Amino acid sequence: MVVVNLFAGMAESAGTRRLDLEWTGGSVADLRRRIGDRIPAIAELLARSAVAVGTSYAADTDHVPGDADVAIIPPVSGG
Amino acid sequence: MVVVNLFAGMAESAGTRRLDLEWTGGSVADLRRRIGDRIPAIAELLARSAVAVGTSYAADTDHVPGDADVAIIPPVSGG
Amino acid sequence: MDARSKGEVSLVDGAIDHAALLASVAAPDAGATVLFLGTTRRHTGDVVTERLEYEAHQPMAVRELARLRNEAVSRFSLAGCGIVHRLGVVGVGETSVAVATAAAHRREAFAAAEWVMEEIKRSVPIWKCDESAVGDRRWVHPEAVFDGGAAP
Amino acid sequence: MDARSKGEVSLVDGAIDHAALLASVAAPDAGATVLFLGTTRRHTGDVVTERLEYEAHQPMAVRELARLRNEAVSRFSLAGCGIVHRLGVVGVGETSVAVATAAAHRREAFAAAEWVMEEIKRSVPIWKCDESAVGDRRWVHPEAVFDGGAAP
Repeated sequence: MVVVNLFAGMAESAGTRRLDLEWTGGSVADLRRRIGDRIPAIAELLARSAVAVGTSYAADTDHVPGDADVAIIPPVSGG
Repeated sequence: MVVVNLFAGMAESAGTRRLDLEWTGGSVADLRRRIGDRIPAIAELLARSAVAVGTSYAADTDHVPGDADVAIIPPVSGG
Repeated sequence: MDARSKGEVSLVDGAIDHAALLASVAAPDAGATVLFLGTTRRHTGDVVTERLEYEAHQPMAVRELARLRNEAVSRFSLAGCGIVHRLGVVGVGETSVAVATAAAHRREAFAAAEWVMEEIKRSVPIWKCDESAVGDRRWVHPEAVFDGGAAP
Repeated sequence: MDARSKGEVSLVDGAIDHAALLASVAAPDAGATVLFLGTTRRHTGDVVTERLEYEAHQPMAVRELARLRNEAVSRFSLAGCGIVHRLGVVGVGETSVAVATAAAHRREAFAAAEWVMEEIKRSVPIWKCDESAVGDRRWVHPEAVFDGGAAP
């Protein structure tokens, strides 16, 4: 199972800060599709977001292990 | 009589912060010559300095009245 | 972190102590110190802001702030650099972010503080929610594509 | 002086209260505040400074600082700008000059503070005397010809 942590407008649109998804491993791109299918309301923002596996940014081709802790990082607005 | 106020390195070189000079009126350029003749030690720095009559900067061709209060403003180094 | 440079990074929940931040970067060979404070402003165009709320991915934000701090120190030869970002609700006139830089000369101190602020806005996983006086809430996710510049 | 902008200029004999200066420029529509502190540094090349001493033509310096402040407010659309310069002896690590600027956006606040510092060093009748650890005293009068830019 992969844990997906959501923040800010993405958590608000999804109505949750955390998604638990059945997952036996796959690419970041695969995981993006799974998340978008599960919560269409965040698909647009997800496409503009970075993905971190653990606390490291990951490319779409990177592998996400079956027990990963993942964070979706939408465009930032601190300062 | 004109009162000439000196500051910083100019006061130190002249050994005084104030010169009283007999003066019946003339240009700033005239006054510069009078000061340089009186205290040759400050002539070089005087040539690189601005002159204020009262508290307003004056050009070499400006008139200095007989009873003026004058300040010599050497290159600044505040900040 | 360069052992010879002063200052740290942190995320805080309450008011930012900018005097302490300034003091933390002081160094005898720093001739110039710059403090930047980003504060919640009332008006942005026609929009009236009542307060902002900030949220972060805290471990990633701290790590990214530390990376920016260290890069600023080496890029601008700083004697000190510190960054504090506040999270939670920040009212109008209150400070959400503070950056202090200390350098031998003022150009480096100014340039470094500006650079750190640009980078914070570009790459640190912190988000703000704009709450208007009429009760609207809007999380801010700028339209520009996230360029992955923050990736290691 | 623009009645809508905040902050003042002053010459002081003791330590500069930079917290008060910052507070004096605070405004609800300022999203960005910059504080610059110029401090006496120990080393300049091989020269070791023990302390600096500052002297001013006080009425002209105050008037020139006020002119710079007002020009900065209009040139950079500032919500506030304040300048304090210390006179007399300033030890290593102590602040001789402080400039605070407040603006809607950070670029203007940074640019204004840098501009004010450039202009102070160029045109305000204040002088420093560098006193080295070995007891030498040297008034600083830069060689560049005084360009009269300060004249009205």
